[in-house]
Amino acid sequence: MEKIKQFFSKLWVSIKDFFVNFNYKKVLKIFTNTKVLNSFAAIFVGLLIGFIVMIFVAKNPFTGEWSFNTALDGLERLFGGGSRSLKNFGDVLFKAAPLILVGLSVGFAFKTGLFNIGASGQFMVGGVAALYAANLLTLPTGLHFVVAALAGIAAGAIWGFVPGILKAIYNVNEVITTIMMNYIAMYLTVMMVTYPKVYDGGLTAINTNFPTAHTPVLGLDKLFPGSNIDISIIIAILVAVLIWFVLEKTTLGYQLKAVGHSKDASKYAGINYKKSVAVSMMIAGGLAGLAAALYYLPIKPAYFRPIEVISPIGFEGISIALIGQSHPLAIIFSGTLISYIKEGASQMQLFGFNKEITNIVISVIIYMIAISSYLGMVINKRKERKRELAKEEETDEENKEEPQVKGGEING
Amino acid sequence: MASFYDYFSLVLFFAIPLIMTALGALFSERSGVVNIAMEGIMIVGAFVGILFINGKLIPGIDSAVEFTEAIGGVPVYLLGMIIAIIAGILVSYLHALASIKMNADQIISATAINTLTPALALFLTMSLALGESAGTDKLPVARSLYLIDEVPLLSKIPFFGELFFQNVYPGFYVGIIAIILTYIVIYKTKFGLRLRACGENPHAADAAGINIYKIRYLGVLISGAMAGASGFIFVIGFTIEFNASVVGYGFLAIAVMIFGNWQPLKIVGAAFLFAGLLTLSDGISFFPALDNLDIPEGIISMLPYLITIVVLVLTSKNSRAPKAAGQIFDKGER
Amino acid sequence: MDYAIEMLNITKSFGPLVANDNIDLKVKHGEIHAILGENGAGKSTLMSILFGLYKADKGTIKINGETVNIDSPNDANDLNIGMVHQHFKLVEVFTVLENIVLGLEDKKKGYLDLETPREKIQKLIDRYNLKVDLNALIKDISVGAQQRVEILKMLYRDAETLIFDEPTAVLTPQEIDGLFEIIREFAKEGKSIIIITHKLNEIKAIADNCTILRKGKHVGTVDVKDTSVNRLAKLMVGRDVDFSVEKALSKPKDSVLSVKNLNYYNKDKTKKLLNNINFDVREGEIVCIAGIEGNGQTELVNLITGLDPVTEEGSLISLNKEDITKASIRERFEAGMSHIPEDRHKHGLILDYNLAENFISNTYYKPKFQEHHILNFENIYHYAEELIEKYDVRSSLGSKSKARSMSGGNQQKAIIARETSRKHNFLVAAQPTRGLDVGAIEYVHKTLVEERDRGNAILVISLELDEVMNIADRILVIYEGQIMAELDPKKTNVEEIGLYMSGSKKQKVNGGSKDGEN
Amino acid sequence: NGDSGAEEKDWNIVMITDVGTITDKSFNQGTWEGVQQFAEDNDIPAMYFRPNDGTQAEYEAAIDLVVENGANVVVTPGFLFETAIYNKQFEYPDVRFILIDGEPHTPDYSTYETADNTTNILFQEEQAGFLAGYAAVADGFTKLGFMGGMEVPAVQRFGIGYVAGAFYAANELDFSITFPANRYTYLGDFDASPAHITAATGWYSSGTQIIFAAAGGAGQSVMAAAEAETGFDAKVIGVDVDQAADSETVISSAMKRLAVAVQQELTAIIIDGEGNGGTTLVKGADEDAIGLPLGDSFKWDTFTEAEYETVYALIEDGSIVVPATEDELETFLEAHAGNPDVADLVEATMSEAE
Ligand SMILES: Nc1ncnc2c1ncn2[C@@H]1O[C@H](COP(=O)(O)OP(=O)(O)OP(=O)(O)O)[C@@H](O)[C@H]1O
Ligand SMILES: Nc1ncnc2c1ncn2[C@@H]1O[C@H](COP(=O)(O)OP(=O)(O)OP(=O)(O)O)[C@@H](O)[C@H]1O
Ligand SMILES: [Mg+2]
Ligand SMILES: [Mg+2]
Repeated sequence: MEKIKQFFSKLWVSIKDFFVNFNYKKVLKIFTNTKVLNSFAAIFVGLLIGFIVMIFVAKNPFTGEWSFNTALDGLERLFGGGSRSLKNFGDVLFKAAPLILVGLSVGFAFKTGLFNIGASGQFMVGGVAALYAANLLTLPTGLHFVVAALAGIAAGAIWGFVPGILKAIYNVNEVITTIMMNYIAMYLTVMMVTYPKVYDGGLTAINTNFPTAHTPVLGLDKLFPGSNIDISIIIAILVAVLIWFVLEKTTLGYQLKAVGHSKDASKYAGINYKKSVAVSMMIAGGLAGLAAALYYLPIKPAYFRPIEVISPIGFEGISIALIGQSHPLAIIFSGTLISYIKEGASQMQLFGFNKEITNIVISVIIYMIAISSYLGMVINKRKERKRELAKEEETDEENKEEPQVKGGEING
Repeated sequence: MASFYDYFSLVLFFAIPLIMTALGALFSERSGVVNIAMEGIMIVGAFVGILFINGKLIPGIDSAVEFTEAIGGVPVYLLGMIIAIIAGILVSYLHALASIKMNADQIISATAINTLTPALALFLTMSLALGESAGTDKLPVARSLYLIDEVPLLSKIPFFGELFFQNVYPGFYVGIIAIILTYIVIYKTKFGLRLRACGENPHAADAAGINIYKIRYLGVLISGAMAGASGFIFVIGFTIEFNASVVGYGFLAIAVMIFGNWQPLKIVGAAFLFAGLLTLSDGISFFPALDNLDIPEGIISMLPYLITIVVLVLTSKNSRAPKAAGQIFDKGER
Repeated sequence: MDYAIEMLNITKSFGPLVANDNIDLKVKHGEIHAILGENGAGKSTLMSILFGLYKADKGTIKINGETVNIDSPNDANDLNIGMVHQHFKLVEVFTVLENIVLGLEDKKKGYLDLETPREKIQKLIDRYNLKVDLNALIKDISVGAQQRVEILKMLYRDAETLIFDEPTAVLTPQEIDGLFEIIREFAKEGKSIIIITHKLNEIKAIADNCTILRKGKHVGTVDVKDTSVNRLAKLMVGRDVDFSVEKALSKPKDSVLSVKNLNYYNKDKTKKLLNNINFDVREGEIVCIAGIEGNGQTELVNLITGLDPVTEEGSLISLNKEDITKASIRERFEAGMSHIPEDRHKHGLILDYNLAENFISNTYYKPKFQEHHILNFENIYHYAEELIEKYDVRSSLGSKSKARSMSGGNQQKAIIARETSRKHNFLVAAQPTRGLDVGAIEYVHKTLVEERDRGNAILVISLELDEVMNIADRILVIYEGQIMAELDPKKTNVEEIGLYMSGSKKQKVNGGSKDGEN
Repeated sequence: NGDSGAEEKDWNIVMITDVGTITDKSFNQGTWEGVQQFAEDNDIPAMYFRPNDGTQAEYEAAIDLVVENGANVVVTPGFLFETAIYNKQFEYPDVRFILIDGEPHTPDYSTYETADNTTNILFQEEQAGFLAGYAAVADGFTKLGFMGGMEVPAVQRFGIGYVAGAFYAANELDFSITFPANRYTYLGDFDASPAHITAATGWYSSGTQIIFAAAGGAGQSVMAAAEAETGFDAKVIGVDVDQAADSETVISSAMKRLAVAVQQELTAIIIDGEGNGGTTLVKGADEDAIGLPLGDSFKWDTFTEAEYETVYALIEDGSIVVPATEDELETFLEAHAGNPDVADLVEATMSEAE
């Protein structure tokens, strides 16, 4: 207990001085970091290509003939749709929270050398667990939410733990187990939806009427009037910081990353490989579970229905993690970015565009990020070439001055 | 008996696309490039192939029926598959370019493809009104046009005749051929030897004067070709309306490839086991004895996946991926 | 006069670093030409250029007087240039045959044809008696055999110029003699041989001429027969080197590590890899285990250090009187063990962690480096600077440079720094000088002796007999998992050890041969 | 400004889709066809809007967005909109809402209220299902099956009616039929998939002769299975619209004239300037809003249009009150179907909350 308090006091301190000696130079430094620059370039290209696609299909929704203005209207929404009003932006943040957490789930696994395609499954079981806790327990407001969220985390963690332990002990490839676990989660949750004690026949979904367990708003709606925002976004950000802290500053993070880098070397160093893998997957799963809790517990609920489809959110999580290059703090932004683009693209429908443009833009961004370092390298090479050429001329002259530089003697 | 036969033909029916895709992925991974873009590539293959057989890509022809009346069902189908293969190759080239030439993380570019293709397919279908009526997001598939009701003579063979040579799609035979070819290419040809070398130890291959990049490009493009074809075969097999989805078969196929421990024959076995289990649980009614136990559907549906995991636990101890799979090849590295 | 090979004004740099700076190399037909240089001097790079793996930034290459252009190993093959690489380039899961034909395959009716080559290769095997089983998988054969495969690869391609990069680092005296026989044979046939080695006596033994590189520069080319070993060393390092490690007589005290009845089988229990091993290592002595690669040394180390679990009943390993047979790796470290691993890339370092992070890889959990599970980076980097200073570990970015980017020599120094600065009284050093140059070797030996004089117990596994003779206080010779002999370096010689190593002689002292067969 | 006659107001219709695509062969598609038809006939601008997600928050955001963008008639198919409409109908009193298959209420069901600017449209799918079941049995099919899409109220009503109709006919004509509980299922989605083909094939090859597929797109998989069945000629009953064109195997379809109903209400609101705001329209046989297709699509073998008309009349004049819930079904079977012992079949029709 004492230990935990100590841990968090430390955590708090380092977070504090993260913000206290947070001077603009630091920020500038971050923004001049090539990785970050690459990402921004990629995002720009993505939106640009999105716009080009739009120009081709731009039709006046009513007259039906091609019109460049429509393309511009669409673009205006794609760029600005998410921030047209405080309400809009509040909603963007609201919807970003689960995305950020799923992104963290995948990104964290990446950082520790694991590929978690199972975030979807972890999300589904997490969601049902949270909703069960919300429906079946009677607790005071606030506490009830916390418990429900913890239930989500626990369920997700279990769902992540299974592939983890199977990889650790039986060397079962986590990619395939997590895929299988997604399907199992799907069927399991569908069964659990119709359990009479939680089922709402009118909705044909898990009952959404649990006043005490909803995500608290804490007056954030005053900041973003009319939006659905609640503390979920704050939770997501805090968790991201916590994950960053664990990875970069703690012995646990040191272990997990070491195992991720080299199974053998970490084994040699006496690090417990099996435990590390299981723990990583558990944490990853827990994050996805928390995402689900925040997705299903808000006052205006999402409906958990007996639908036999694997939640696509896990795959969004992969995109988000990759755009954030698996850096927990960057994932806060990539998650928000995705939410923002989705909002904008959704609004573009008003001008007759299909919101599938979202994923076109996102995929271009991802692809650009994939190749950005190469492109960067090519550009640098160009510069170097020039310098080289300059140098060579000099050196050639040197050679002329003293031909046949040789130490030692040559035998005939 | 009838039901037993039906069961088998379904297993075959679903195993073939799984196998083709898994073997495709095999080519890529054996060359050293992880390719989880199979789902996305299958979708492209299906999308473009179906556009073609619906006559959307050929001026003058504007319906599947017209097209088949012109040159016959099977030829159309095969042409469509060739188009699908070309499309698959083009998309997989994106992956090859990024992960081989540009040293990109292979997961990332594959994810980009998986994100892009379904969206693009839907987007084009709706924006360019490629479906039956404007605004719809589905392409019609006149599957019955391409069915071979029976192969002369062969169809007379008892049981097997019925199983293999009556109402089958041409794709079935393509699949069988693909299996045989894959095995031969991987194990019995110069290219196969070099392919495996690149996936195991590219530096050795490099020192032996092999062009790693070329081999890996080929590996990835072949995987694209096979995914494209199997996407086409699969979709025409199971629906009369294509909505830019192959219901996760691309990922299942990768699972099957790992399950089959990156070896062609084991993959075929794994695919049949998995397809067999899936068909059994979806079609529990094929086996009245089980059916009448009235086990909750959910449980039955889970079983194939649970069993697969169990089998993996029993078999994975010495499963090993190609050593260099997923690693960027850099001459300098040592 | 006509040279087979002429490399003129070769320059090659990797980013800022100039690996080869305007280097000349000339080799005649039938000549055996050695290249000598410290770690990172540029030897492998120069040869990689000749073999087409790297492209020189400047300079020309002539073969038999004609200027040629070597852009890839293919071109090298076409010019009949072959190379045995320092780190072998073989596909582990392929058969010997497949590895040899890879890249130069025959076809029959479009299919891969392995039979025609098989005959050709068998002829080569007989002719030069390069014994190796063509159907065996590479991962199942000894390093020596793997090297023979590399040689066969060259011969199969009818190489006229043969390059050997540190070929003897992994061989036994007998194998080395064998290799030199073959090399002389090649020379007689008029082939030109280029051989890289750090071992001066080998150069004396086999080379006609020797080109010396230092820090990427061409120091000189000398005629070997009238150049002394010490002169060679001086040319290479730029200062005098003394080879004999002078060390006081050891006065061992009580036993620190004791191994009793250690038996071990391979996975499927078909082969006995360790056969009833018994020995002790005492405070203040260096015990060397001499033997040919693949006779159980690796297994022995893995069992002692806990990388592999002890499986057989009755086997006992104890450290400082406490039984560690079943202890975890960390428990063994805690009990006072340090370990310089055989494979510095696989085990020794986390290549993507930086130097500082690597220095704490097995102590990060100590109060010094963490508090409430939170790492104390001030201490960590301060500690790193200390070690870098003390052990003179060189790298581009100091404590912040990634281990991957460091030279093997410096990687090794880093590991030694970590393992000897940790609290311990027992040190296992597996082939601590493999692939290092004489300067580095001198340094490592000095450190080991200091360790000993500090009263620590030290167990060294080495394939290098000179090394064994130099630093050991006691020698145990291992052959097929059995201790064949316990020898006193002052009362024995390389030849005798060689006989024990090859199993042709066996001592009737301890080493448990009595109840060996069970 | 509005009061000077509806015609002068320039109308703008937006449909917001339920989860599932616009071509779900179900709510979305039917509704949109109605809206589209009306829009063309009277050239009034109309579009549909797909929310990103099936949550109340998202639905409300979508309504805000389209209204802000000038929509003044908002059509929402599916009961999931009930809570969203409940809030928004008060927030936008000058916007007309048409809610299909639901009635506005608070999340806790404590208050139901339909404002004057909201029209609810419910269908008596059970009646269509009943006719289908009756026809199948009367036509001599003895082994029946039902595959619903997701278990949503409308689909439940189709299924319950189907069961009622089948046993009603069996009792009246005194045929013996088998309809075991494991031949009544909800597939869990509305999309075609291999799994559904397999399931249907399994049923057919184990003897089921006819399957009522109230499953939107998933029905395509059932038809695929029926087409592939070589042993006998397996039949499918389609849903919502006349699906005869989709496959030879479709012998009939349990239709509900969703498009028509939507058009009627739009006309009422926009052309007549009135509409049935504040009320819930229950569309059934009496308004000819449900039924089986006649003419070419009436492919029954022995069952005749005349017989069909008589049963239809009985439902229309209320002498047959078709059950719409599990409990009603139970009592109905006791009272009008000779009380067959199919307890677990009845059980299977509806998962219920406590
Ligand atoms: N792939 C590479 N990338 C970057 N630098 C390199 C690379 N290869 C060689 N170098 C640089 O060139 C120098 C010479 O390397 P090289 O391997 O030729 O040394 P060497 O003489 O072979 O050493 P050793 O005796 O240990 O084999 C190295 O010190 C290193 O700094
Ligand atoms: N991926 C790399 N990036 C940068 N430099 C490298 C890389 N790989 C090797 N080098 C450089 O190549 C040089 C030689 O590498 P190598 O591993 O051969 O070291 P070494 O001194 O030859 O020791 P040994 O060969 O015995 O391991 C090192 O100095 C190292 O700096
Ligand atoms: Mg070297
Ligand atoms: Mg080297």
